[in-house]
Amino acid sequence: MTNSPCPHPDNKPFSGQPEKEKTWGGKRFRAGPVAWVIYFNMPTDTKRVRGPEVSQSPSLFSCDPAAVLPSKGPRADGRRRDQVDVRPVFVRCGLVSQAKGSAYLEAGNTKLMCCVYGPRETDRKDETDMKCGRLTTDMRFAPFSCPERGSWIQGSQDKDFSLMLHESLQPAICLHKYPRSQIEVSVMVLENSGSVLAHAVTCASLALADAGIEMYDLVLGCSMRQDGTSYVVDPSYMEENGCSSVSCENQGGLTVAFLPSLNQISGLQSDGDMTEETLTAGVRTCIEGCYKLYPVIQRALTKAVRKAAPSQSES
Amino acid sequence: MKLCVPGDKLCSSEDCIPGTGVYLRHGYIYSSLAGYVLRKNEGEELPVISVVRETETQLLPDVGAIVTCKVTSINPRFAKVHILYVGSTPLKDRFRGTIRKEDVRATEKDKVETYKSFRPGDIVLAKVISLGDVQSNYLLTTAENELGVVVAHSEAGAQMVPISWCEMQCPLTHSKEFRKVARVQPEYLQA
Amino acid sequence: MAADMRLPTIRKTVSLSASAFDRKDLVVPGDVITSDTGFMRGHGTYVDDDKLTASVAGEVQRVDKLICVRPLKTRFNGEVGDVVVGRITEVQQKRWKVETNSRLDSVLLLSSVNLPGGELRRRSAEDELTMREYLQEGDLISAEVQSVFMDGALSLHTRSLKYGKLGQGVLVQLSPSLIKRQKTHFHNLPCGASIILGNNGFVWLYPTPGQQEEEAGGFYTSLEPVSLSDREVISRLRNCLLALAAHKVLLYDTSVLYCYESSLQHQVKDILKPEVMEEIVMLTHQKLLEQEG
Amino acid sequence: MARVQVSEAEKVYILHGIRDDLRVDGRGCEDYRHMEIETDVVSNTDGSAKVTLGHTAVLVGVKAEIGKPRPTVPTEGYLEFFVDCSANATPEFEGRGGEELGTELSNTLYKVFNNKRSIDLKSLCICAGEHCWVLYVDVLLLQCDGNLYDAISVAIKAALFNTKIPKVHISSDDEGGKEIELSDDPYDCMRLNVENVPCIVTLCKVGHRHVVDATLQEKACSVASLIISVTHKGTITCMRKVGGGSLDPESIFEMTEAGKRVGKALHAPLMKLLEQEESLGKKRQKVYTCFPGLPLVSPQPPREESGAK
Amino acid sequence: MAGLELLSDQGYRLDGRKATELRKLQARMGVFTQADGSAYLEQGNTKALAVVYGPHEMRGSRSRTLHDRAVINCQYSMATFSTAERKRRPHGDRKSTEMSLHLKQTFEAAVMTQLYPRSQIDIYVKILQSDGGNYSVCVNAATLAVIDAGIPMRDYVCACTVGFVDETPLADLCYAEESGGVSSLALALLPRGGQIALLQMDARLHQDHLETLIEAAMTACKGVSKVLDEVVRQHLQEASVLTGE
Repeated sequence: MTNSPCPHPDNKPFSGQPEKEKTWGGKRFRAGPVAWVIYFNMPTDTKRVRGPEVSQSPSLFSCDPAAVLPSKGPRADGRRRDQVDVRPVFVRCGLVSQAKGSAYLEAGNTKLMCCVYGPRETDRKDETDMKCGRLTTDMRFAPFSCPERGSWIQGSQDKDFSLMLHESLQPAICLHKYPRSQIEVSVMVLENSGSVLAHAVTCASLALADAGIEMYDLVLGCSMRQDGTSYVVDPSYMEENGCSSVSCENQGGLTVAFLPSLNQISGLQSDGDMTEETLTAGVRTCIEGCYKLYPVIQRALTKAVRKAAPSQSES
Repeated sequence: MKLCVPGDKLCSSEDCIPGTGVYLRHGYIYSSLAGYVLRKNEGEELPVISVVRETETQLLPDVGAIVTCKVTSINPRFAKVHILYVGSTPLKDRFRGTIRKEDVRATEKDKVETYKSFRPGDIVLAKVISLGDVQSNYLLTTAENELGVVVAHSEAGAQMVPISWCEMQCPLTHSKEFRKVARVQPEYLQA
Repeated sequence: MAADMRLPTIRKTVSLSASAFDRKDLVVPGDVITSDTGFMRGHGTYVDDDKLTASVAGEVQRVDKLICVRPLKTRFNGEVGDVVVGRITEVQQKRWKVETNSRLDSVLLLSSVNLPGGELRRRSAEDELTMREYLQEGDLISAEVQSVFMDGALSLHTRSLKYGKLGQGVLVQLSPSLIKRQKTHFHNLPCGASIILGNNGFVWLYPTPGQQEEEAGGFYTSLEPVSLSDREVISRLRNCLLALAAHKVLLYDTSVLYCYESSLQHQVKDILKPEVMEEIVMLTHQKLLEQEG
Repeated sequence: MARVQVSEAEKVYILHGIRDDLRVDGRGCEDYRHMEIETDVVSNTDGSAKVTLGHTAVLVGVKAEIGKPRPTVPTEGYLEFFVDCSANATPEFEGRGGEELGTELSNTLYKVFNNKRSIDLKSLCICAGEHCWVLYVDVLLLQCDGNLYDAISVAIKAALFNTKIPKVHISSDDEGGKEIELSDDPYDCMRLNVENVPCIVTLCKVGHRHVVDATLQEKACSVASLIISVTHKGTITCMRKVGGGSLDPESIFEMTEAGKRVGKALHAPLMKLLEQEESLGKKRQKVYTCFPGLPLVSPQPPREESGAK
Repeated sequence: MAGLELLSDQGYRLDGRKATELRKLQARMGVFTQADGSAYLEQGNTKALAVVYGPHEMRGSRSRTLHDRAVINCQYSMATFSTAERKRRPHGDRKSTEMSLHLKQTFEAAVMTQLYPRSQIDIYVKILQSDGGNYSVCVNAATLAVIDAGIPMRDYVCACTVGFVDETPLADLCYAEESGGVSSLALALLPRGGQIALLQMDARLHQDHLETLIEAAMTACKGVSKVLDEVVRQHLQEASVLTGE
């Protein structure tokens, strides 16, 4: 056998090596401080104090894994199922004075903020485009944003979100008006309580408008989660990650980024396992959700404009 | 005044001429900015419609624009500058430009010496002639009477006074230095 | 919808005459070609201990006293007068950089093109700044090698009505050694399309222009839709070229035409299937032999 | 992605061709290029496959290793995806150049397999909460000529079909500790049920129509594409818009329908081919990773005792 | 591993080879169409793929341009599934960076770079399956790819690893032998002139044995060169059947 893993002969508990997948042993649960001991023997990264590589949130041990969510009746936060019932949204522009434009968005417990910098000269010569500006997006989760602590370093999940954000925003920006320059958008998720990507898109488009970047349209985001025959719009963290009680037929999540005035979809992502009909209906539901958001965003933006120039007189 | 956000349909293209901050799509004019809608009659048949913001929208140096810049380095072939203002609008971010030797003045181009035209630290009025290519920066020219050095300091550190189109004098030491001096137009004086 | 899935099978290139094997003129790097000092050293050879030695794998070619080794596949080694098809990669001051499959990017100087408004017009400073309006990144051109620089880079020119910016059509990139040198590399094929066989291995297929409407300088390209029948011919030619190249058949107007004729019994999209490719090339080769003999 | 430059006139030519349902290489809008599939090509892996689609070539290796199940799902194993965009495919990928595309591709693969039906993850469990099989699916790009997603998904399905996981035996000693023994017999192995593994269809919107299996040139003309992963039953496990443009909702619905139809039709010939190859067993002459179906040159006379095999 | 007998009393090795016997070597040139040159080579169970791009205009920073010759740029990488234990990264670790450098040095000695001033030649080698002698297999594969690209070379570069066990040099080590604690030596040779392009040894060996070992390595390399020669000639004949007029 090429890769026959064999029991390690001397399976000492703390042999100076972090436990790897291929070591074997009885069931153990290490408390934090004990595990720390190991790491003093290792060639350490002197730049930062590192916690143990394997630690888990106590919540995993306290409750049953994968709590089963009901698929009937009202949702945990009192919203209705099978309705385009989005959480009330609070938005405000111009939070960060250093940035060209910024926005803060709160939907239920999901809180995130976005800053826009530029247009400025591109950093890298080889990426300069003579005809078109460049958009860079960066989306990060604060380590405390999720129930489980995350890392400050951008993981592949964050990169995926950044990419989705990029693809959702790019069609809306008049990039041809900004040749040789780049526009930077960065989103920080402060608290993740579901539908983060959708709200990040909305928040970022607001920040771009606040920065005075020319856009064809605003971009609004909305998510939904299908669970068997019923669905929930703008799902919360529990609804997104929880396990369903019903069979796994027709289950999955969908996020849509939508340009309301131009009637164009600029971002679309789904996972799970759904039929074409469900998916099509889901896209329509999300579009409806975006329209519900539209007046709120418009109002916030006009408010910001008015605030910046309260009495614009005829010039 | 009416407020609008990006994507708002403002009017049909038959009613107005699109100005700034708007775009044309399928025969209608839409807003591309969040701001106030402004209709202006400029003697044309149709009014010009544009969307303006309180703060000047982000300007980028464009071909034909007059820019104010600061010289950062010089070599025999060109001078490198930082663009500080476009027109009278300050830029938030730094943009780099190049004034090639042949673009310093309009006549006797082959006799130009960059060292006798600019020095690092000079404030120069110039015009954008091209966005340049991938390797180079914005290309600028000073080949007009109104363009060239407006502020320069002598070796003694004093701000010099122009005495001809190609010379400036230090008020302290009375020594003369060569520059491509601009004949400053009153409208740019405040810049 | 059609998806053709299969297991890979072991296939040999088409070979007709077994005598072609055991050819003596094929050498590999390090082979001594001759120890006679009377010969001159050409491309693909070097002198080691007074012995003329091959540095590439290929066939030996002797022209009088000059010995060269021509490799089967290589980058384009341009010579003055070669016809090339190339793609603009960069617009610089006073010149365009052109990708021609050479070892260095080729150069097209602003002074080597015919600008609209007559041949003898002086190049002004404005022309320099508006170069991108004539040719921009990504544009295809046909040109001729004007000179070769010291370092081997090519300088091109388009100062003839037949050269210039290319319009609608299809580019096929092949190995330069498959292109046969001919008097002309521009052909209006009787099957209804035209072809430029660039010496650099870039082949341009385009609909035969209706009447000779020479626009000023050739910077104007028609964006009118090409008819479906022309399209089919071009696509068929494209696939034929790829089939011939896969079996290393020398490309010139006759071989392309014979291949086109041989392919007519198959649908255009089927030509690239390995077995069809083999069959077509075999037929082409037979036709070529008949014509020779 | 390996980029190609296309001039405006070429774009117009391609665009009109697609409008007329005749693409540059003679295909219709929903035709795939010729595809060649071969499994069991790398003996260091537990399952492998190589797929060529036009000039796009990918190699997938699956390695099964024993790991700890995720705390949230203690009774299931899991899959890990890694896409190596090697410099072999294009010099652009040299150094870290291919990383961005690699992450994008692997993230999409995670999404595609993020459901309970594609692979029976419960069968990968060895001992609930403690040990499970982790399947490392490593994708290696050998050559890029457009439509990476589709080629990769077919290769993954083929490689998973080919995967043989050794059977394990769990025994517990007196102190309650557990020992895991692996079967030595190479034929005593577990196979995966790949019936529900989806195939990805990438639909490229070019002009007003969409094409499947776009070449790099066609991709350069398109504003946006839709990636749809479809199971043999026609359910969709992942859908994603990629590219810089936006799409009309109606055209998304149209493309979903087309993607489902095309994707569904991919499975039957693929499974047939895989089973056919399997039935040939050792008789089949291996072409190995040797590319456009050409034989290896092995000039040596076979020695009596050569090779480590 | 200590108990493993690398050379039996009868003079056979772990995989049944004689001491000087090479592993079965098979190869194929021109496996890819998009690259300028490519080759696939199997030496026993070690399989490598080499791709050559160029010579072409310098990419990236132009400061590396050499005005009198071409720059050779090599990247060595291993497929993540190539080894028995899965690798986390295909390249970028110290070992592969070192290997890339060795390949570069080897080919700078053989390729006639002075013919291509200001250009760049990329040689990318990927190990698809690893069973010892990775360096030599890479060199052999890359040689074929360079020839396929039509880039002039003084001669083939052939490489082989040899080990020294029980006073006997073993040619072309496999993984089990390499990891079995043998002092091994890797040698890249231009066989016709007998010039050494690269010689590397990082194990302890008595000075008196060095010459024997190098001698054995050179013999092994010449053996490899014979096989490569046949591969190239056969490829030439196959491919030039129809181009010949």
